[in-house]
Amino acid sequence: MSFLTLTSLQKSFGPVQVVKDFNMSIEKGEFISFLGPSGCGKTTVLRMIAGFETPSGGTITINGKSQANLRPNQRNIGMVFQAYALFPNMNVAENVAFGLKVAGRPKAEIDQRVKEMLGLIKLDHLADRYPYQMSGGQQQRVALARALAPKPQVLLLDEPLSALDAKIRVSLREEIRMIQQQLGITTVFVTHDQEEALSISDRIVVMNAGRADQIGAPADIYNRPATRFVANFVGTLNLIEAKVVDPASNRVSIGDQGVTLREPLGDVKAGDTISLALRPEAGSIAPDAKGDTALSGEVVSTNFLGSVIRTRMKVGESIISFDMFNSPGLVPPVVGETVTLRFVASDLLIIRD
Amino acid sequence: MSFLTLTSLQKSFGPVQVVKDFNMSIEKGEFISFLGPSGCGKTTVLRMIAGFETPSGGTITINGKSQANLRPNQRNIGMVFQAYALFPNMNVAENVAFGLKVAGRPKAEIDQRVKEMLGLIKLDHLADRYPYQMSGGQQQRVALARALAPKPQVLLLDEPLSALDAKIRVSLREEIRMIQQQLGITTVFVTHDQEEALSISDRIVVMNAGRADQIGAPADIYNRPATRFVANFVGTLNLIEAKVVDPASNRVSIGDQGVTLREPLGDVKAGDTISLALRPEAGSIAPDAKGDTALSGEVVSTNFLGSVIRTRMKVGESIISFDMFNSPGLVPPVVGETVTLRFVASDLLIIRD
Amino acid sequence: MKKFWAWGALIFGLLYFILPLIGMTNFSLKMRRGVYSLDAYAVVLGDPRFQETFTYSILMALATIVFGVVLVVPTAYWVRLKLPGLRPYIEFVTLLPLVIPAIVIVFGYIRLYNTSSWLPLTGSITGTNILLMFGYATLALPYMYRSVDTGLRAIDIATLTEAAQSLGAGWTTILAKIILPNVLVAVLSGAFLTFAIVIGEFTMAALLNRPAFGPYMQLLGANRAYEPAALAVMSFVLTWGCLGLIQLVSRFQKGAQSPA
Amino acid sequence: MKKFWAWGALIFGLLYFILPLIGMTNFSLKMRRGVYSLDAYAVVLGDPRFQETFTYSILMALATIVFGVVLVVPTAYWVRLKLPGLRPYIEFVTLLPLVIPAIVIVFGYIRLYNTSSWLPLTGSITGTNILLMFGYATLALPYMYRSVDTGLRAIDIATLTEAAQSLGAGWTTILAKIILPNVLVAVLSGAFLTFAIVIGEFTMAALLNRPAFGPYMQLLGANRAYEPAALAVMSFVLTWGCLGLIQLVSRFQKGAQSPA
Repeated sequence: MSFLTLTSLQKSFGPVQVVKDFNMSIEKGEFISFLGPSGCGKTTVLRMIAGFETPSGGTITINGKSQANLRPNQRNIGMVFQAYALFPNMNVAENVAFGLKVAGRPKAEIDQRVKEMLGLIKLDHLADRYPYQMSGGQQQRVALARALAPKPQVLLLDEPLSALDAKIRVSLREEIRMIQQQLGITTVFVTHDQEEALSISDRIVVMNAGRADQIGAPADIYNRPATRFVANFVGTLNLIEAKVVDPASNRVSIGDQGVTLREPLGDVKAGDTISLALRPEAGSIAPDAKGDTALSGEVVSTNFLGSVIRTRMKVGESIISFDMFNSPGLVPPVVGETVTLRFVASDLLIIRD
Repeated sequence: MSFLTLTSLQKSFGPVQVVKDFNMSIEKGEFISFLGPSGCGKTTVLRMIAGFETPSGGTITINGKSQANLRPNQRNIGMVFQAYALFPNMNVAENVAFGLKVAGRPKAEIDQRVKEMLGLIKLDHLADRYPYQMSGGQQQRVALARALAPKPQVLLLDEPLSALDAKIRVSLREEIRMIQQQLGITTVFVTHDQEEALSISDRIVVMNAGRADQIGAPADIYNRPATRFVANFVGTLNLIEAKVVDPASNRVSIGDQGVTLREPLGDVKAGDTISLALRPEAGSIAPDAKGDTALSGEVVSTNFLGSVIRTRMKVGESIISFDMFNSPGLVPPVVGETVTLRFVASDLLIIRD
Repeated sequence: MKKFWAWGALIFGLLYFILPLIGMTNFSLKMRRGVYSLDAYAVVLGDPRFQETFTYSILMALATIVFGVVLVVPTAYWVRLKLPGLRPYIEFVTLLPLVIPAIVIVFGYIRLYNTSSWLPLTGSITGTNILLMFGYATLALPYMYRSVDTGLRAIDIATLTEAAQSLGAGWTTILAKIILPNVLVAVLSGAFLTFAIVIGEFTMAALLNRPAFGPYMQLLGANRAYEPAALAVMSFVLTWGCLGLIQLVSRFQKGAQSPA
Repeated sequence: MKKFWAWGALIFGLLYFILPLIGMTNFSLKMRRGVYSLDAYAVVLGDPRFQETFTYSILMALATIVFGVVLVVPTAYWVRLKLPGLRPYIEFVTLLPLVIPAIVIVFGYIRLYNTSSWLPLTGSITGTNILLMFGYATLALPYMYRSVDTGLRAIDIATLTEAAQSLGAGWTTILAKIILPNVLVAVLSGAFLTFAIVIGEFTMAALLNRPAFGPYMQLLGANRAYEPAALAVMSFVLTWGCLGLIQLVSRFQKGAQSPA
């Protein structure tokens, strides 16, 4: 049986149903991310696990025990907030000790545990600092230590990195992942940043309008999006309109160029229009590029983005973007030039919904 | 002679010198970005051009005319702010008309110009809306129209996209660039986002601690950073420690692997340590990868970031990251495996300072 | 926990506001023995001294409001924009009238502006009126200033000012077209509080011997039984009505201007 | 423009505060004919009725402050946390005492709690004192509430509360360990304003016939010349000293806690 189980979870605020029939089983020690745009209900699910919101329906079970009648301070759950939420009137050590003091642990044990926690986040030397004397990244590490100090059953992270600078965001997410693996603590991480979710998680739940659109490992989510929403939200994507030529042989045409798909087309007939998806990094215009499929088109723009150069070309009615890694010797295609993009037919996904 | 000239510009706030001897010549119709971290002085330079700050030293000349004794409302400069700064008590049309009304233009001309401007930003249909009824992206487009309506000599953009969502940020920056090219207006754009600066500018000024570290076209800045700061700030970068083996033949060793550089090593002797820089996208571990140089190392981590997979390998004392485009068939290297990264020797930059 | 607070709030409200009000209203209607009547109200409204003092106080209140707005709006704007370091001191100064008894202020004024001083304001009726208005403005300053200052905080005046400047506007245009329209609700609410304060003020008017409403109320309170209760109920209804109006205006304004 | 404002502020400050103060101080030192002396101060301080009323008012002020803090801090916290929709109404209620003349409140209280009512507070001295304290608390409510509410706004009480809850803390712990320490300066400044108001209040104490400092000051003002000036100067110095203290505490606190 799973460690943390959410069954038919629902939540309405007045007439607005924010979470609709949410189901999820999380194993002990798993790192799960809830990924979705703002308003998709991901934070509400987290807050129901923490006990800050009461579900309108459904059950939450942790380690076999229903949480329905437990108040937030009875659940033994660690929580880290976007706004750090360190107690401004306490220094670092007092913040970390707070949960243990409330639990009435003996002083020696508290001191020992605080020391251990500060070692874990590598801030031993700042034990006497007050929150306002520290950077955002340091504050968030203290918040993590504070949440972990009372040995919670589950760790909940509510967009803990959103308020930080880009470089600190990357290093802190790696630190969080490391600590989580070291302690083996079951963790739920809420974010709207797909790179964050992809790089840190065992599994990702992509949420859309109060439901889980897809649950899976990062590579699954990215490479085999289940819905148009997932395909669009996770990564950049070209949506290409294609006309069915021959359903039996999976033949379609994009503009006036024929392409044979790998996936069966399903229940369509010749002349129907279908949507295909292609990631900008899936193809290449290099003369020696591999791939069993090619599309030619006129370049409408090229954009230098730093590590990649993004080029847009027009094929039929669709604009297709593709990326090349920048290198000093590379001459990007010129607007108006006709280029041929080669890729593997299986990279063309059929978007159904 | 240049259209907008900044000569030995300086600015101190109390004892803190925020801008130190800043020089720059901007041609008519150019799109210039000031790129740098917060506190580097980029916004202060912009505000001195606008007249909101008085330089502690140096001169600002626009179209041959010194701006020293002109107040902000006498300079005929259009400005767009990060916070949109639309007048909340006026609707869209009144906001756009404000500058023209202040200038005392006849009503017919104002109406005509407002219509033209709303057409330019494609918001004709929202002329009667109030700012609070619009999204951030729409508000910022109105702010742009308002700034452009009185036909300013120079357009100043102060992080206009920072408050917006990622997707709107990309589309609005393309729109800004398009409008700027259409009107041919001299534009200075302040940002801390390197991708933004790289994708939109004719030239970029990378600022560091009140000075211009490098001025150049986007590809120049990215591919040939002049200082360690620029190399670090623009794009992700591996810094690799290398030992000089033979200065005459540009031979160095990284760990125990020899590499021959293209650039002359300059004034060093055998046994010296130098810093080399390599972009994560410069190399490839594919068996058929091209490149005259190779480095082998043990994989210490792989990270799935969505469109790219970032792998870190250990070569001598240095950790080198490299990126591969994700594709569903790709099997990323396993931690502990030894891989060989191939790249062109000229991609290895020598960082001097 | 929730129930405890709900009950606490209810009991508190009852003991503090509602029961005294009901008791007083009830009493004010009892002038005619044995039946409820509006006699007390009729007596008050019919008293020529009521009409005289009320009119005087209303005119003084309006003068004080105009003076206060002209003084406070540009000052609060300028302090926020250019002298943010001065804000604690200005706040401190605007708090002074709250904690210095009115008697001190008036006493100082009388000493300073008496008929033998270099500015003999107390020598003429107009002069005394002006002095009284100054006193009222001092009393009302904390409310007016805080109200306007809070209103200014709600808008980003620094950026709006710069935006207007870059579009060619001067200070007068900025104040009249950008700042004032955006703090109108705050100004109104400050004006209303000023009004209420001036109408009820006793000490200054009495010491300067002007025919204001406050002293009249005090006089009535000392010598009559039912009339002061009627007066109190009337002033409560007036107050309540005005506050309701403010709420209405500010809600309307919010609907029209708040950032979604 | 800057010069204009600087001059305006100077003239305003002179006319309003500084000149009257100087005039009054000067006058208070002139009790002994022809020379400056502290006679007036000696007379005031030596008066047993001064000592009696001042002590009474200080005790009443302290009682009012304790009552106010216990009432306001949890209420303001709870309203911000759980009933943000109620905030406009609560603000409205706390504004009422500003605009309802004190006479109305007292009159209502007397009618309601007189010897023949169901809660005959005015029947005993203790009862009357309690009633007076309620009245004072009502007067001080706006300042105390706004001060605490502003203090609460400066910290993110919702998230801090949830953080404390997730660490196992109950309501008492949260209020005592997290909320109160973080609004201490606000509470102090509210307490000081309460103190100043209670010390200076006249109407309620007079109507309830309690030996408070306000009526004593009024009495002195009506019958003597130099002593009230001395009293006014003293109360001004006291006020100024307390305000200075508050500023000091709040600056110290800021240094220790503000988010850099």
